[in-house]
Amino acid sequence: MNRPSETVDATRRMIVKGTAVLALIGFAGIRFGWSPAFAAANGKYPEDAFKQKSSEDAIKALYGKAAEASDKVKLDAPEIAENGAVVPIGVSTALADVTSISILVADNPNALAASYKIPAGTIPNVASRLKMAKTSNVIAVVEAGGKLYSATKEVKVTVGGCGG
Amino acid sequence: MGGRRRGDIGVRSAIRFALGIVALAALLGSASAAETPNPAADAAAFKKFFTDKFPKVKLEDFVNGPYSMDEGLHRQWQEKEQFPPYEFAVETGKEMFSKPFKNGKSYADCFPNQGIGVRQDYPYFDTKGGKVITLELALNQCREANGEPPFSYVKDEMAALTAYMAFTSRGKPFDIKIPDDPRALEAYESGKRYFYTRRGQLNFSCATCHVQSPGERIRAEVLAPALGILNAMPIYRSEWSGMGTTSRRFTTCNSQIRAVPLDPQDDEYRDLEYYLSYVSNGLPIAGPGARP
Amino acid sequence: MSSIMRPLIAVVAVTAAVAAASPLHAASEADFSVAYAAAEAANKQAGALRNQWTTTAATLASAKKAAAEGNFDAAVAASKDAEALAKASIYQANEQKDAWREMEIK
Amino acid sequence: MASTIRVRATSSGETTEVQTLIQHPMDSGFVKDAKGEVIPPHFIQQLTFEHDGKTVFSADWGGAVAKDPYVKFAFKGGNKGDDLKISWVDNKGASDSTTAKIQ
Repeated sequence: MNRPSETVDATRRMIVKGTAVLALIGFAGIRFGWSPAFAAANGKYPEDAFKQKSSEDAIKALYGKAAEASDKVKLDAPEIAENGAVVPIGVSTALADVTSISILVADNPNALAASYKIPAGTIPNVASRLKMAKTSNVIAVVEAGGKLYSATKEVKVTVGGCGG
Repeated sequence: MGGRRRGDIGVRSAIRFALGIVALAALLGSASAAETPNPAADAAAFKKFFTDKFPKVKLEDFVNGPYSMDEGLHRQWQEKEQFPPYEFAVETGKEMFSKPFKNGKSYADCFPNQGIGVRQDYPYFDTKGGKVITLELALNQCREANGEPPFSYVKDEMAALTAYMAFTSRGKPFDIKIPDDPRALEAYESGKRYFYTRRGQLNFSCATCHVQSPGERIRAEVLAPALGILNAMPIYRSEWSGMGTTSRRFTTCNSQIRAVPLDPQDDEYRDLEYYLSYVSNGLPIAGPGARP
Repeated sequence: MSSIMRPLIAVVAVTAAVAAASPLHAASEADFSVAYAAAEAANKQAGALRNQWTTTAATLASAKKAAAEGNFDAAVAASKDAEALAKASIYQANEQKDAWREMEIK
Repeated sequence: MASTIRVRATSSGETTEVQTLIQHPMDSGFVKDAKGEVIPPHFIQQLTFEHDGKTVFSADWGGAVAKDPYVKFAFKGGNKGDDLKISWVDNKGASDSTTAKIQ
């Protein structure tokens, strides 16, 4: 099968095809049953709270009540996460009698990411590094004097690089 | 034989030549190719280009790559540096480095100064063998010379060893030498050529991103300047959730622009590392580093 | 957004809509093997210039897959795509032999 | 095998600041590997810090905590040379613990 004589234009022609899809590891929505871990010495692992999808349900499962927004809760989170795999989050508060601090990522497959117990004498200021599936609101909840206070901030998350 | 027209017409009308962007005017100085290569002048021009482009960034801070280009990223980096994720690699590397081979020798016997605080001298040009020796190649040569199997150039063992060796050189300025040997000059030029050559279907060169657009974003990432870009190697990338050597970075960069990567320690990659390290002479070693 | 995005947008905008023109008659396996061989040869030449593209390899693979499924029209079309990609990567390598100096920091 | 827990605990007289980095994959159960198979959940669920026989801090973690997890907090009290016991248990029942000296 001969082809029209190769002119310079012919060789310059090129096909751009998005065949090389960035091998972004997909976040399947499958949720696996958590194998029940035995309760650690200091209170049972809030299994149910970690299984909830939405932040509201997770907060209710964890504390049995809803939180109200308060500027007394300081949530330190980046505007654009350098990478969804390592997002530094800091929570601190001036509130008195703090007994617990929790951090939720609203649009993660399961909203509750971490929950910390703050015994008397421990300063209510925690820093940790979380994973975020995509751009989402991060919610910090502080339990103080039996009431729940919260702060929310959106953190943008996307892949890096030029697409591969 | 009249070939069937249908495929060709479809192909021709549907294709536009993306390489047309080659006509994109060269942004930088015209290519008056000074024939005799002058590495020292190149290095001076290289530093001047970036310090002019980023007057507020101190010369030694270019080694922090994207973290010197963006305040938000800088804060996230400061947080990570309090207890960096590459901590485990340095400890593993230290253990491996001191564990003798089966023949009783160890890496310390292969390197000047027992391999402590020497990373800034790599890569060097081996006048006997007539080629560039990178730290990773030297480590595998040492293993093979002592009857041990070589490590993969992109996997964790090599990253752990180079992480420890880089750690022992932190703060020491890059000190890459080009001996008076035409082959060394050729290796340097080959590395420079590779750095500026457009490749892959995206038709980018290293310079397209790291000279034309450092500080700008490609989606979530901020591009690092080419000056000092290897000073923090090996790096723990959040993207990889793990360590990576210079070879791993070169090969993944190639695939991202849809160019088929060469072998991890291919001559051109080693020459590229030689060129990039030479033009960053004087900037401090900051490895191992954390990166997005 | 900036100079970096222009080539990226230009490249992404140029999408090959391979016309699924109604074939005069279906391509045969012979047509496929000829087209595929031409594409492979071009890609080997690009390999000699150490300038292959990942998309050429991917397109060759999809050509083979289509052929294996007996869909020789798609297989021939994909082979032609692959050949064009390989030829472009050859062109790029030759063109860059001198063009690389355009961006050299002086 | 060296402990998976790295600790830096420094006392400034009235308060002790504690930073911990733990070597653990923290697989969430939502990520696929290169072959497309889902990597099963494998993450630390509870982490406890004890000083002077008293729990000074404890964490309940889910799969969304980053790999090689890090946490920083501070508590009133604790002097140079005191012991600080750190222990964790993960969803597979594996565990590790270490005792560090407050600097």
